[in-house]
Formats: sequence, C-alpha cells, structure tokens
Amino acid sequence: MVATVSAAQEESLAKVNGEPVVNLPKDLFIPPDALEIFLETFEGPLDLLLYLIRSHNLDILNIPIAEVTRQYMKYVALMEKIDLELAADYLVMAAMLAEIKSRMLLPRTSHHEEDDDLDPRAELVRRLQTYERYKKAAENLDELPRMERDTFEVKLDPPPVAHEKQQKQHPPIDLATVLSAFHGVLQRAVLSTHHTVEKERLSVRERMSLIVDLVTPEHFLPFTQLFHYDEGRPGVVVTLLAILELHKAQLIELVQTDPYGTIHVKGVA
Amino acid sequence: MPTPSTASLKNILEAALLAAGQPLSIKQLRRLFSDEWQPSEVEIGETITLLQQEYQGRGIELKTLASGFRFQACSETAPWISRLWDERPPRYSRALLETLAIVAYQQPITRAEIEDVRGVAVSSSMIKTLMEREWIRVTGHREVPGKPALYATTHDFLDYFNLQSVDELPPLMAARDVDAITDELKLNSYAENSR
Amino acid sequence: MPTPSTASLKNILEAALLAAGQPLSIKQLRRLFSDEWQPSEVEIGETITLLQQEYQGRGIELKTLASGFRFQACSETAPWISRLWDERPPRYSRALLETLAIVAYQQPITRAEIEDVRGVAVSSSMIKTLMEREWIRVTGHREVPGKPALYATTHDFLDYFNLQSVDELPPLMAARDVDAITDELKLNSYAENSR
Repeated sequence: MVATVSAAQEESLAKVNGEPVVNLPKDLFIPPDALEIFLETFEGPLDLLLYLIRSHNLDILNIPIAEVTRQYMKYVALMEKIDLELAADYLVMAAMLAEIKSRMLLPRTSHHEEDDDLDPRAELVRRLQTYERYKKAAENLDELPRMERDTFEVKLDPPPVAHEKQQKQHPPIDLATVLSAFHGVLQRAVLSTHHTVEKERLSVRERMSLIVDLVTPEHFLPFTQLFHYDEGRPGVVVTLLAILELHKAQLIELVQTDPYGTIHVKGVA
Repeated sequence: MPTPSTASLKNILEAALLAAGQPLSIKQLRRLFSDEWQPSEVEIGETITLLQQEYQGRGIELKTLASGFRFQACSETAPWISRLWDERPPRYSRALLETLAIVAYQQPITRAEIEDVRGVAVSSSMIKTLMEREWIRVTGHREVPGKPALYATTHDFLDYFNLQSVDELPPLMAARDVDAITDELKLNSYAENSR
Repeated sequence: MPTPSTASLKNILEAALLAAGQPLSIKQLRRLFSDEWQPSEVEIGETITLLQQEYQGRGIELKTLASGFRFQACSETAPWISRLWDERPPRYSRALLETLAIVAYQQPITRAEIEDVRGVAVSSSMIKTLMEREWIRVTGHREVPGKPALYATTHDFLDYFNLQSVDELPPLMAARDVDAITDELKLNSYAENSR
C-alpha cells in the first residue's frame, strides 16, 4: 500500500496504532552559511518543503508535521534575512503548516465521520504532489533537444540569379512607431530609476560612435585630428568629452611617447 | 515560370526548405508553384518523405515539427557547431521552465492557476518574456470576475523544442490518485498525533 | 567534447557550413575542433571536395568562394525559391522596436544594458534581426568580464528614417509628450511609406 517505505521507517523504534514511529534524524539542521548558498535556488515554499521531505527520506504521505514545520521555520527565518520580498509566499505556507499542526493536535471526534475524517495534511500533500510533477516536467522540458543548444537552423543564401524579389523583404516601420515603443520603455524605466538620458549627452554619444569609427587598433591618429574647430567651443568640448568617455570605457587608447609630444589615439583590439 | 523539367520537384523543395530559415508547411510549399505547374499536397508530402530518408545519417536532418518541416543540424554535431558563435546558448531559469511546463500541460490556464501550482507569484516580466519569445499566447479569458487571460503554448514553442504537438511532451510523473491518498492517510491515522 | 565517432567529420562540416549563414574558410572550420581531435587542413579540404561531389545535381550546391565555402540554392530553383520572400513581410514586434529605440538613444550599449532598461531578456534572434536589417552593428566590446559586444545604430538606420545624425532623433525628455511628436512625424511618414 505504502509503496515507498523510507529507510527511517524501517529503523523505527516502536509502533503506534500499527504504524512505525519514525526516529527523526537529529542532523536535520544545516549550518546557516551553507544554507544561504542554496536558499536562493528554491523556487518557493512548495519547493523548499519538497526538499525537506525528499532530502530526509520522509514519506510524503505521512509527513511528520511538527518536525517539518520546525525545520521550515528555520529556513524562513534565514530567508527573511536574505530576501524580504520572497518571505510573503513563505509565510503563507508557514501559516498553513501551523494550522495543520494545530488541527492534528486536536483529538478526533469520530473515527467514521466522512468529512471530519479527512487528514488535515491531505490538501498539503495534494499540492506538494502536483508541484513535484511540474517540477519534474520542467526538468524534462529542459532536457528536450532544443534550438540554439542541441540543434541549429540552417541559413542558406538565396540563389544567385538576378531577381528583384529575391531580396528578403523587410516589414516597413516608421519613426513614430519606434518612438512610441521607446515611450513605453521610458514610462517603465521612470518608475524604477532616474537615469534618463539628457539631450546633451546624445551628441556626446553620437561623437563617441564617430570617433570609434575613425580609429582602428592598427594605426594611430593624431589627437588633434579628431577636433573640428569650425564647430566652435561646444563642438570641441563634445569631442573632448567623447574621447574621455571612450577612454574611460577602454574603447580607445591615448598614447604620448615624448613629453609635450603629439598625443595619438588608437582603437583597442 | 520555367517548366518543371529545369528543376525537379525534389530539388525545389530541398532548396526552399533550406533557404526558408523557418519551418514551412505543405500548404506554404505548394504556394511556391504557379498554376502551370502545381504539384498536389500528396506529391509534396511524398517528396518530403523521400528527402527525409535521403538525409538520414547526414549532418543535417529534415524534421517534422508543429508548423511544418525544417532542416536543422543534427544534435550529434552540436558540440562543434555551437563553436561557430561566441555566445553561449541561452539558459532558462527554473522559474521560467516551470511556468512554461505548467502552461504546456494544463493549457489553457490563467496566471493565478499557475501561481497555485507553483506556490509563488509569477512575475509579469516572466509572462512577458514568454509572450515575446512567442512561446505562449493569450487564447481567451476565463469567465470569472476580472476575466483573467488564459494562456496556451504556441507552434513556435513546439518548434523550438523539436515537438510536433503537445502530445509529444514527456508524460507527467504519475500522481497518486487523490482519493487513494486520502484513504492512505486515513489508514495511517494520526500516528503523528500520538507522539 | 565527444569523440569523433559520435559524428563524422563530413557530417560536422556539412552542418557547420549550413548553419553558419556565411562563407567559412578551411581555417575557420578547423577552429571548430579541439586539441583532442584536430583534423588537418588537408583532411578538411578533401572532405569538402567530397561534399561538393555529393551535392551535385541537388537543390543546393556547395560553392567555393574567395572567403571560403558556402552552400547556396541552385540557380535552377531560383524562380520558385524567390517566391518564399514574395509573401507579405512579417511585422516587427514591439519588443524589437523597443530594443531598436534603446540602442538609438543609448548607444553604444551592451545587450545586458538593454535588458536592464527593458526589464526583460532580449532574445538573440531579436539582435540578429536588427543586425541583418543592418540597423545596428557591433562597434566594440565593453572592457568588463565576458567582453560583451557594444551595439550602435548604422548609417542605414539614419537613412531609413530620413535622419542626418542621431542628434536629430526627437529629444528624450520631450518623448513624454509622445502624442505631439507622433503628430509631427505623421506629417513626414507618408513620404516614408511611399518609398
């Protein structure tokens, strides 16, 4: 009937109501620093409970609620330290465990009353089993041969015959569409951060890409050649800022071989 | 349009499937032909079967997928082919795979129902990622207050995971019947209780 | 890396040449192999000749070009293959447009940084589509671990949108008042559409 008799049950010390009393391992507790590493890998309270049950070889159909709850709360306490946001889902489960525990402590009124006869753990067992099925299904899904990892699409050039339509057609779009798409991003971004780009930086970025195009890792370019004096003071400043930004980003190198000599600019390989 | 003799049906289908860069259905392939020479769907299907046989044991294979037929590199060659690109293949988080698996097996399903199975909130950005990837789509709305969207998987999802239909997904782990569980629990009684 | 027996040299080369999407030289092909199994350039060359023979009279051929070897559809099949691209071009997703806009305003920018702004993953295929469209290109690499590619917009991008330089993009702060800009752009968009 109970298909998987756990090792712990085989070593039972005594029998109560015909069922072995499980001698719970005393080493359930894991040092907190070791915990932190894999706490982040739990996908939620069900995942954590499953771990507690499976790693200690407990029978999912006869969960020692008191002990599991105690263990679970230790993890939750630790989780609260690490990730407060996650704790909400975990606390709901903690409440559920506490409720089951309390209901199990109550004496049973009747042995044969249909409704009341339900083990308070039944709902938890059902959820754990359902979750476990999909957890396994996700693992199976991950193992299926998939594009970009196990197999790759072939890309063939169209035949070389001159044919107008041979050129792959691209959907037309207009700038307004791009802009409205970006507006959506902005609205989302504004909610979370303040680092919207100001107009002035645009020209610096523009200049940065121009300079990156001009310089190559192969040959040096005199620093002064990057400046266009007809652009006046703002142009020179923008160019200088662009050069400094590129240098900071380590996209270009600035070299000066002699003191007061010409500064040369070079791309980074 | 030239006459069929200049190129055999097999060669045209071979070149088309290799050049398309996406799965092509028999209907799509048929549209490549004009009225002058319009092979039947049966002819096209038979020729594809022939091509599939001819490519057996080679470096590429012609797979039958949800949205049609696609040539792809054989998985045996993947360790070498993947070196063509600097980028490593994308990896998907457990959260994403679990959500995707629940949608795949339980479709159509609402976000709240997915959350119920997983026991944690499903983030909007995850749903968005799956929608953008065109692996899931909204197929309708559950007739309950708030009319939540119902999600289902797409052909793109099946194509990506090399499946013809959701029936080909690995079977779910057998869950013990809920009634059976309840019975067992009854028999186990409150052993816990009496400790 | 698996041993050679799991996939033959011929199959690996065949799959690599078909998956690469660009001509590959013998040197490039040789780099796909590790030290454990490193076929010589002669071996690779001989195997390519063998492949070229095997593909004679089929729908595709393995051409020898200046920069290497490339599979392409035979010219006989061209009248049919070209119809693949006749069909209505697909529409770009909102995700793709958002990515394009972020590159335009924040260039040069890495994929991770785009993901940061968008709050969701940016798929490889999206970047690929934008690169293929020649609207974005790699201008360098960020000097951080992994050396991620830096993307920027191209001249083609500016040409397509009738812009002289990125400076002409509508200013971002004003982008909040998107309706006004949209109206302004609509006036120009008819010229665009009739191109």
